[in-house]
Amino acid sequence: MTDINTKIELICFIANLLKDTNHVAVGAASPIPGAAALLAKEVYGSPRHVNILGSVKNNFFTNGAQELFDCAAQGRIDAFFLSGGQIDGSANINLMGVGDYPTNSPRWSGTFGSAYLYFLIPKVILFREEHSRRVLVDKVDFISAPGASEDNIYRTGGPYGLLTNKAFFKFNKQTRRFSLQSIHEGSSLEDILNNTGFSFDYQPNTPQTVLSSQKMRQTLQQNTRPKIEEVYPQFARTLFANTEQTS
Amino acid sequence: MTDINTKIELICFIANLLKDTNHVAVGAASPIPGAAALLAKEVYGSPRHVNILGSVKNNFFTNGAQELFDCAAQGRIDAFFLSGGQIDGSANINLMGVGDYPTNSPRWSGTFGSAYLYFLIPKVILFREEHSRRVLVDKVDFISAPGASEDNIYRTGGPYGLLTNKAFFKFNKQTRRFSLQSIHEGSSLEDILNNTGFSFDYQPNTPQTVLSSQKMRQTLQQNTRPKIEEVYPQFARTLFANTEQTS
Amino acid sequence: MTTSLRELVAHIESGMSVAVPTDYSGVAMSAIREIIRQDIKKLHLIGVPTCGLQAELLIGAGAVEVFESSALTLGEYNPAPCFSRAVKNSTIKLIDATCPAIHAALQASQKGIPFMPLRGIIGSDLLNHHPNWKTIQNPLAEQEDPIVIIPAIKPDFALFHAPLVDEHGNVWVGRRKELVTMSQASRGALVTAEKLYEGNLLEDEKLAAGTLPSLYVTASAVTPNGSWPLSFWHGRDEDSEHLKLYCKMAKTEEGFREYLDQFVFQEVSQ
Amino acid sequence: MTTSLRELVAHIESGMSVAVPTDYSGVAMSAIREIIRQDIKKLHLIGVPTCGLQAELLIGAGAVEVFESSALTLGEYNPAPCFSRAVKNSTIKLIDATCPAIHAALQASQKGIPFMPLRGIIGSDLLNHHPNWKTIQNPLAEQEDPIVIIPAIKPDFALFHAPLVDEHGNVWVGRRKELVTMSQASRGALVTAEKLYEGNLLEDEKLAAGTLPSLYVTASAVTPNGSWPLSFWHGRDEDSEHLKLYCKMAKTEEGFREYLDQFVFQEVSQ
Repeated sequence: MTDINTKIELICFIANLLKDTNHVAVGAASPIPGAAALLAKEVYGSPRHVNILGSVKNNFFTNGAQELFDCAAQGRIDAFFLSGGQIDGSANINLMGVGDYPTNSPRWSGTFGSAYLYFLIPKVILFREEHSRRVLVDKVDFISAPGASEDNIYRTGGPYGLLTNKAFFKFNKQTRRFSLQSIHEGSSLEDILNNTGFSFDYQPNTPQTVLSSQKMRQTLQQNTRPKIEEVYPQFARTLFANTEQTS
Repeated sequence: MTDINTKIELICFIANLLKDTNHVAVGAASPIPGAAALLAKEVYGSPRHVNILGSVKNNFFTNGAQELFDCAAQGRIDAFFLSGGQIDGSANINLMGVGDYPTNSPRWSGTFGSAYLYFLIPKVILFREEHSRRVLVDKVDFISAPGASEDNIYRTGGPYGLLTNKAFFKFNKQTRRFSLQSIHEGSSLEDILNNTGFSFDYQPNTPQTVLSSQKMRQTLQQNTRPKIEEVYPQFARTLFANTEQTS
Repeated sequence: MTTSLRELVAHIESGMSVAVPTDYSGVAMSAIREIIRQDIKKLHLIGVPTCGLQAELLIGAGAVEVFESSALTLGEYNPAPCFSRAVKNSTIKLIDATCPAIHAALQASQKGIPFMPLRGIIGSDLLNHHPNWKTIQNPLAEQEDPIVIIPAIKPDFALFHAPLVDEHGNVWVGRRKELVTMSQASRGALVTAEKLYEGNLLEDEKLAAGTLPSLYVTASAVTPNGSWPLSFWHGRDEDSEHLKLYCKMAKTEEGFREYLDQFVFQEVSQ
Repeated sequence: MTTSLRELVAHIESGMSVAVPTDYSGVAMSAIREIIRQDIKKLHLIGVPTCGLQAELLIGAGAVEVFESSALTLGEYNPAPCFSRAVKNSTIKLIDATCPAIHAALQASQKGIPFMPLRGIIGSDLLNHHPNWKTIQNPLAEQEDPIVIIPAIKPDFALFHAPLVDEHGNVWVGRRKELVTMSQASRGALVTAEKLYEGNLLEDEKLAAGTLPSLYVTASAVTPNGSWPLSFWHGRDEDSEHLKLYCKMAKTEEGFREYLDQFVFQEVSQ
């Protein structure tokens, strides 16, 4: 699969994860999740509300930067996306850096809102294209936000699953482990096992990820495209560079 | 003195109390303090900021009804006015009603913001025109807001003094008592003692309240009048009904 | 997307808690009368931070079980006759607060936190009677430093009158940010609006700065003159003659019944 | 009432704490370069809730003693070279937070309360390293319910770039309410603005809804293109070529010095 086709498949896959939501918020530099939310709205009519943070036009918050966090705490955001420089098998994420805090090297940007939103948004989808032992580690060097919490901790949200360019895992809150759901075209169970630094549950006969329908790709091309172009002009240019290839 | 002249003297008197302030906030139904704040701004250039609550035009708050309270807590309001259905000798005020709570009869409106603002605004001027044993009581039936607090209580504000249509008292934080400062024209020490339900400190030779200067009354008539008319049209009509009388 | 006043009010069920703003913020008086016509009862009414004629009418009509606010005032038309009777006869439960505590309780709900600390209050008799407030030691202070904590209030609905609503359900509230707080603190907002705005309020950055997004709005109805007989900050003056008439009629229980007949029950539901 | 950029920045003294907004809110880059020219040092810089090039430049110039924020990101131009060096060599003190905690700390200051409770955070390693946060038992809960309390942050100044200022010192910030929070939480606000608004921003109710009143504004300077080379939400796009150049030059300490010489010290103070 071409890189572009992989991105289109990821967009369609995520869109299908969002069809039971009312309000999806998307971080500023997240074109694939953003495109997916816009596509789901187009195809399913839900989410009804898509909020692209950092954007002026596609962000309906009016109460300042704090509104995202208030809104999440009110239970009014159903899905969100987080990533990590490191993600471990307990769904802990590390956005801080490698090595011992505070002298990490490399030091990444920092924790952003993850230490809060991960607790309060019901369907947090961990999304990281790179699927390697460098990223998917046994234990993160710094827990920016924990994947699970003790029963006495107020927590209404958490990880739903982990999507990479090789596979999709669901997270099991009880066992606190990922379980492999499907393997994308071009990868294999062996490839996944070789490139994942944490242990996870899987069936030997894990199915291949179902490819997107032609109808969905068409909708993306024809209906969602202008909206994506509005929010992510550069990304749209790459994505729709060769429209023949994708339909 | 006519009723109108008394009101004008009260306005000028209060204006003189405000000349060391930067920001004066005034409650909605308080035409005399409001006029005084506008006059002080006119005559002394301070307060620089006058905020008439409940007004659209003369209220510069833009962050909703909560901004008054935030602003007070930030230490950005220097003077405010409170009143009371009952006020006692310890400067406790009662805005709740007569008799035992909750079945007061009469029941007054309620405590409003007094239980908070009284603690946080440095110069709170108690203002009540009626000077009688009905209002100025030995002990209020309900403490809406206390006049003084123990040392371990966070308190950056409190009562500065009490102004009625008979006299002006200052409040002494140490002794927690009022002391009579001056007696308005038309009243006397005997009259004050007869009509005050709480005990207070006084000198046998308490001076008469100094009448306003003609210059101040002129400024009120000529410069402040249009601003007062804007905020308190009905009050202005009464106050400036017979302009000859007042100058 | 906008609905009728009747359908708007039908979202409110007996026993619910409803937050309403003070007179200068925009009071949905038409909706208040519709509540009485729909015979909705046992309301927990929260006046943010104080309340006026709307509480007086609802209390008089027997629709209020709990009244939580910092004051009930008719301004220059005080005292409020039905409120006075209800207090004297203990026919409503009172939760008396102070303005910033009402705001703090709603802001706590808006932020999804269990409580908000607040200065002041200590030494006020309010603290002895309030069922929910609690004094704690400031956990950050080394010296003794008592502070009151105000538990969150999460109303079922916020109900108010605004200048503009658009067909997407966005509502322009301008500087009246307490309406945003009330709405975000509640499960949803019910809004009557003076006018329908053609277009999308969020697409004009000037208007967007004073707009409550539709995400928080359960229903809205275009209701011109919806604050009558009260004034509206973005338009009309109060109907002083009517307010005087009200005070006269409501002096007695019978007179108040007559007022309801004439001005509430005979009004046609929209 | 407006002043020069030079005088505006002169309010800031070495050792002060300064709150600055994140890139999409309006960053006063001109003022940041002026801070470097005025050789102001030992700043406690608070990124609300995250920070970008402005922190990177100040850190590189050695102006920052403490950096308190939830992230330092140059977006697609990451990693930030000076920040990376400073972290590796421990030449700045870090107070790493999470976005809503920065907001909560400022809102606590805005409300004059010692702290604000906040959900989440427990189990994050942030909590083990933050010097001020504290976990307490929720005083209202009967069961075990730990909650983090965030102490107020009261900066000396808030510093940002806004679309409009008027001659009275009122500033239009539109939907960017975090700028209002930052300003009210601080001792005062220092504001550069794209344009002077003729008239009074508070006299137009539409504009008033997005206006920070002059009461909170210590000084303001009209500084067109004041966010350069960053984009500005109410106007310009970023100067991508310049940002690429920055990243290239700042890769080495020497290159960064050259960048400062060329683009900061040779710029004429207004």
